[in-house]
Amino acid sequence: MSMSQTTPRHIPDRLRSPMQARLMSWESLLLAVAVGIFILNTLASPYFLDAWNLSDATFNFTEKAMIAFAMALLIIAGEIDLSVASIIALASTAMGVAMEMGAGTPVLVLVGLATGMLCGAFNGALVTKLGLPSIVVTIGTMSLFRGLSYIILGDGAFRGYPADFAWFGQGYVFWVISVEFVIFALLAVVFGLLLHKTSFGRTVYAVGNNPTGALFSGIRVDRVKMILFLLTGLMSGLAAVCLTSRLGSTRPSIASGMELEVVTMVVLGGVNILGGSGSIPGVVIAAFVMGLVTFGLGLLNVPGIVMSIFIGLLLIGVIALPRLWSMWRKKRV
Amino acid sequence: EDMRIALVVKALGIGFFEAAAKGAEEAAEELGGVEIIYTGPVDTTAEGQIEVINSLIAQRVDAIAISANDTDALVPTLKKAMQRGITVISWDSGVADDGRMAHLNPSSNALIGNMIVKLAADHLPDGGDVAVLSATTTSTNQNIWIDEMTKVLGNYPGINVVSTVYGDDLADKSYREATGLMQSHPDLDAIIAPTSVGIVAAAQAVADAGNIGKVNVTGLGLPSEMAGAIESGASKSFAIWNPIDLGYSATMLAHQLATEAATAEPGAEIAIGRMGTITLDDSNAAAMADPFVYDASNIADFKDIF
Amino acid sequence: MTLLKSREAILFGAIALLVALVATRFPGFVVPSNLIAVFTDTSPLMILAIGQMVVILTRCIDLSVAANLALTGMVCAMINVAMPDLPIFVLICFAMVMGAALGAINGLLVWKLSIPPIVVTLGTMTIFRGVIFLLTDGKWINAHEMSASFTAFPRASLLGMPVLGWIAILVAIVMIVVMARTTLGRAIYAVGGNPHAAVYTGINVGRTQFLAFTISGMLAGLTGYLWIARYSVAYVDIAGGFELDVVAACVIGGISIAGGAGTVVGTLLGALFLGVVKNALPVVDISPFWQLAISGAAIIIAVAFNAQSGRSKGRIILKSAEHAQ
Amino acid sequence: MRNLGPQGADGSGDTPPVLTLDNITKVFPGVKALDGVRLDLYAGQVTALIGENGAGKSTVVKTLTGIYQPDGGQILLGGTPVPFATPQDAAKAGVTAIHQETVLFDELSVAENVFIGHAPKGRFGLIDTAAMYKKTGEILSSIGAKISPAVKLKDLSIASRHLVAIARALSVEAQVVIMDEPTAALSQTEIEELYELVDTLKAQGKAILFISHKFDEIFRIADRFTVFRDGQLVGAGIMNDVTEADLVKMMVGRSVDQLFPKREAEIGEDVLVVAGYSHPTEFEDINFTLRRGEILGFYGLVGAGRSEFMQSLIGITKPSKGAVRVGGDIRVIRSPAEAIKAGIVYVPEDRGKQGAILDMPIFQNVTLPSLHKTSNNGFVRMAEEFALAREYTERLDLRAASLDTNVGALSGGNQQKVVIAKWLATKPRVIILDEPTKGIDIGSKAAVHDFMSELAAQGLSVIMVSSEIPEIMGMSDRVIVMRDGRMVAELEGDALTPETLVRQAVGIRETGGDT
Ligand SMILES: Nc1ncnc2c1ncn2[C@@H]1O[C@H](COP(=O)(O)OP(=O)(O)OP(=O)(O)O)[C@@H](O)[C@H]1O
Ligand SMILES: Nc1ncnc2c1ncn2[C@@H]1O[C@H](COP(=O)(O)OP(=O)(O)OP(=O)(O)O)[C@@H](O)[C@H]1O
Ligand SMILES: [Mg+2]
Ligand SMILES: [Mg+2]
Repeated sequence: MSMSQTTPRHIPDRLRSPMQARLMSWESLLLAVAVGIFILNTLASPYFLDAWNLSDATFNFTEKAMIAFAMALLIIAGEIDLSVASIIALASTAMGVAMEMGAGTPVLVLVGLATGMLCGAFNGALVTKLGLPSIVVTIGTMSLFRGLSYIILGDGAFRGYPADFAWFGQGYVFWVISVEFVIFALLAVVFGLLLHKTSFGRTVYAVGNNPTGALFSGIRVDRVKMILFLLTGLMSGLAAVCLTSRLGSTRPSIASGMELEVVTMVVLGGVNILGGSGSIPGVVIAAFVMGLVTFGLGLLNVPGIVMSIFIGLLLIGVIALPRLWSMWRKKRV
Repeated sequence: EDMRIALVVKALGIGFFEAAAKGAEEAAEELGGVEIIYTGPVDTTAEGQIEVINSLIAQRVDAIAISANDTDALVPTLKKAMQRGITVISWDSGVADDGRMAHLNPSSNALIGNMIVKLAADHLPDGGDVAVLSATTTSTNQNIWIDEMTKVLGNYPGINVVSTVYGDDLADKSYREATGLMQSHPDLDAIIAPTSVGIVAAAQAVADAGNIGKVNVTGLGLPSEMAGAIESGASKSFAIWNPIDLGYSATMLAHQLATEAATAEPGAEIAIGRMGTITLDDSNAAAMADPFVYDASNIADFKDIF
Repeated sequence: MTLLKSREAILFGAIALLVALVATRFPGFVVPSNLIAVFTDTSPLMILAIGQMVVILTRCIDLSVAANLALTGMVCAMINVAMPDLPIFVLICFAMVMGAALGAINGLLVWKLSIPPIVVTLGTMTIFRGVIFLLTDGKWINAHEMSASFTAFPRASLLGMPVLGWIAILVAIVMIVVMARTTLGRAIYAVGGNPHAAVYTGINVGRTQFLAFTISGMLAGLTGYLWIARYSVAYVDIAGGFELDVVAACVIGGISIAGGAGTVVGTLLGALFLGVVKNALPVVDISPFWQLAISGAAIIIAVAFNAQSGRSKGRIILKSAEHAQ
Repeated sequence: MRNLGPQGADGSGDTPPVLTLDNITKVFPGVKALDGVRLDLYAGQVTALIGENGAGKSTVVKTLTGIYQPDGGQILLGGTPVPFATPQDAAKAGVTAIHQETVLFDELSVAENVFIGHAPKGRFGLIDTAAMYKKTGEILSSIGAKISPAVKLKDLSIASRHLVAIARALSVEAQVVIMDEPTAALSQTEIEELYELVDTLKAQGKAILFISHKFDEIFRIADRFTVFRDGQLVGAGIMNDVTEADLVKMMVGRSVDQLFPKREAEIGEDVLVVAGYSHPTEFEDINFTLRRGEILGFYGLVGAGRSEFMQSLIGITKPSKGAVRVGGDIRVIRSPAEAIKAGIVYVPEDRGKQGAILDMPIFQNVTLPSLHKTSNNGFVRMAEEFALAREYTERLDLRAASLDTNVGALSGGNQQKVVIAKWLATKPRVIILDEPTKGIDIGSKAAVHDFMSELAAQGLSVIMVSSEIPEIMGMSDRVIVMRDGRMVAELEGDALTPETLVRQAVGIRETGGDT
């Protein structure tokens, strides 16, 4: 009866090759959407296929995407941070304060990043140490961080950032390739490697899929979450540097409403809002899709709110269509 | 090919700007060969305007005439537009000097500042307490007007500004702030709201609090939106320049500069069609005309126009 | 049970303390007429928060309430402009039906396609607002275009309080009864508390969530009319961002975001707390720039407090531990 | 073996059954939980459903209550086929059940739990709360439970929860009452009250299906029996016609010692010493020593606190008092990561929630606690992962299509193998197995047992938590019995008998205890 006497069977590593799996994925669906939008844009406006114009269009998504990468990891791990736009406001304000005290560009950047990290640490501590749900915590800190910015700045503004500070948001590295775009591309690679190739990335998935299971498997779940909150804060700080540099000034209302666009980008990128699955390539494509949609419609002078209808429909449609399709097929069988 | 002039407003859907767009169309017709692109973000944010400007640059429009949501944040983008050969002017709400070639004030700021306090003082011969309900804390023109108003307060003895609050150009917040003003200052005699959203909300709050006749709401508003308040007596009078004229003038100015019929430099005298001529000051800014006062006697003539 | 009661008592105490503090700086705040005004001003938030509570209890979230409010309100205003003589009562019924229909769209997507609620309502939030723009081309509808009866209804005074306030009280009473005394109310708690067990007891989880969204939508629609009529103006951006205030009111009121726990009274107190903060700041001499930070801090403190008092110490296995309860 | 056949109605064929399951089949991915079974229930009689873990008993209950839809066969009520599409259909037809898992609502009061779904209605169709509380009080006192109807469920112990579940089943006007292991967590007096209640229900003419693993209980109250093995019907008949030995034979279908291939292992030095472990609400004063090569059994009723204690041993919860010594060093273990470092690993009882990450592939599950071994500078090396996963899963004879398959797609037994493989891959000193064979098929069970002995023989120390007496008796060198969060006995050698185990677990004194 005892089974271990029989010779063990061989279990193959994989049934489908990784290539095959990729072809069937969300990313390819989204890529098709992106290509479709690209073609439509080209047909709709003679101004679309222009290197400088396309370069300008990237500003529609680069800052949001920087945060979206970190947010993707956070959401995969089963948490969320709605305070990112407010972190930008506070980090930008902190940079303004530093600028008034005579800080040069390197110090300004450090201040921006450090403020972002601090905000992330605050969110992370509330979530991991007090065990509070992150959606609620960050709705609170969303008001708190921006509120602090209002307290500091009131109805004033910081302007007069040093000339070389403008490089981050207005500089070009090579021809039409902007500094922001290069930062975006580098981060895409770094986050892609982090999530998909490292053991940390693996634990992120485990935590999101089953936090209890991950804890029982010896993963320091709280530490993983804390790191992700810090990372999201850091990326918001970086976005603050870029945005402040691009605007050349700071007001407390800076980046308002951006959190929802970041979350939309992440979800559109195929990240499961309930945690456990998603990929960085997906988010990268989603960033392009959103950038292309808004820019393409902008060229036709379509009002922003009508664009957001498209984004909203895309968000629901891209998730709903495959489900409707499989329901319809099941009914036919 | 037509010359394309983009009229960028603070946000779409605001009556004041809709009227300005009408004026712009009027100018285009008069000029001939001019196409107006009327556009703007949905909410009054600088980021929204930047995206709009970027797509205008991409379309290589000939001129951009903007009423800005933020003096400073738009400067880099507008500079980029000028580098790409686009004529940029601001109107109504300005941007910092290096972000535009010229700026068209609806009226002189000093005049407006004086006007809003005068409107209140005219009905307070013995002086009294007034409060200011502004738009957002960052609205450029409101802040300037309030500054100008403060400068001339000395000319109105007995008028006492007790508080300045911000309704963020949101109806509910403005309403709440106005209500708060009446509570915290029981002796309040007038609310000055130099913003078209705020003045309507304040009038509503005064009416709801049963303070008609006791608290006078005044400031800057549109006849179409304020008709009810004048009728009920919540507002005795208010002022505004003609937004149609403003849109018309901005378009004319942009056209003059874009066709290089005029150059933007201090002291330049530029013809703006039926509105006559304006003169640019040291910062390349000019004023269009004096604000016009509306009250029960004339409101009916204007409420269907803008 | 006792714990929950005391939680609400503590929140009530916090509000009382807040009012008292404000009174020390501005005595006029505590005169009855002003307290009534504050209550009335908070009414829209209370009505929406009750709807949101129902949704959160079933482990969902509705981010589209403010957009629903704006869309329904705008359509009401347009109807009023087109048909000034339509009785207000009919208009109110229409607003509730339309709001419920919009809520039902959310509910259907959650129920039939199992799309996560946050994604669904994030999407419909932008879509609803966009539709307003398409309907109106971004134009405003102003006070003088609305009929007198349209704008007068919510502010008409009844026994010293505007109708708006009475409607909030009515909604609260109805919902207290619904939650405590109807099968649907029990099902809503059950679905959020333990969806697995709810299936065992014959409750259709998806359908219950659908109904929750419909209720939330209906209340948002009702608030839509009230809001537009009260402020006498309708435009795309009305009540922009208000959904977060609504969620915050629920959270402060002790509604567990994980579903299944919370009461109508708690929600009302949560909304009232925010309402008092909002109304007090303009009258006491605190810079308006502090308001955002204060409400943020209030949310965090309230959540931390609720979590601390609600935390169980683990399973009760030792006999001594059960009796110690 | 004597097979009484499906009709099994010898002697009482005169009264037709109230409810019949006819040729019911239910398939889950990878398992045929029910394979053409038949079950008859008669008015005024108690039918015992017997079978090993995983035989399909609970599946029958869920089919009967409309939670599962059968893949084949039909349910006959009074001779006519009835489709139970939803739990409400079943309730309307008069079928009520006490489920094995307590399916109740923490945030609701006892009365609301009892009456959820069928609360008494008063005026305007509103729930009549007063009547609801009153009726709940009556039902609770009829089963001798001293629980207030107003208290929230989350403040009750597991035993009290079971009583609430029983009250819930009784609150429905039913002609068929199903009880799935209702006594598993009850004290002796509560069990006696339940027996009386069953007698009353019988007298009222209700048909009762009673599921239990305790033979004394079955012989005490059942009139008929039905035996399942591996999802198939192997026998049915009247209690008076059979002996305990007959039933066991039917149930197991083979002699028991094959299932428990305990090998002799050399018991060595102390590996783990636990002293004075306590927790405010869960357990108190646990002391024992575990030696090299030993299998230490932990026995107790469900809810005795064994799992909670084990979890605090690996740092999931924090004990309020106590210390551990592992391999000579006194250690404070604050997290599972530290436990793994100390060489203590835990195979949890709740496989889906705590054991495996169901939506991740097998190989990633296996390497999760040993990621540092298969990665380089933080980057994982897939080839090494597959190698490590293959080594351990093949040793356990895992059946899976590929190592890339998600664990959720495997059968229960194979999932358990993945979880065990995962922990063996960390090369532990002490392995704690919590209900290691719960819900897995008989073949895998033997494999797990065999493997356990082999581990012990190789010098690993094993702690095995189990609620099955044969497993405890067959596998352990020594047994600790827990009751209500306390360690009540440590049994070894001749003192280790099934009777002592049960007595200690339910709390009857040696002499004159069993009333
Ligand atoms: N939802 C499910 N999905 C997959 N397999 C299942 C499911 N429910 C039960 N099974 C499998 O069906 C078989 C029968 O399970 P069931 O719960 O009916 O056993 P049981 O006789 O009640 O056992 P126990 O005595 O342990 O309660 C088991 O192999 C089990 O793993
Ligand atoms: N005090 C309790 N409160 C709530 N649920 C409980 C409690 N005790 C046990 N349960 C539930 O009862 C079921 C069985 O309990 P479980 O086997 O985990 O108990 P245990 O304390 O680990 O006891 P043991 O392992 O000794 O059987 C599980 O579904 C568990 O969630
Ligand atoms: Mg079972
Ligand atoms: Mg256990």
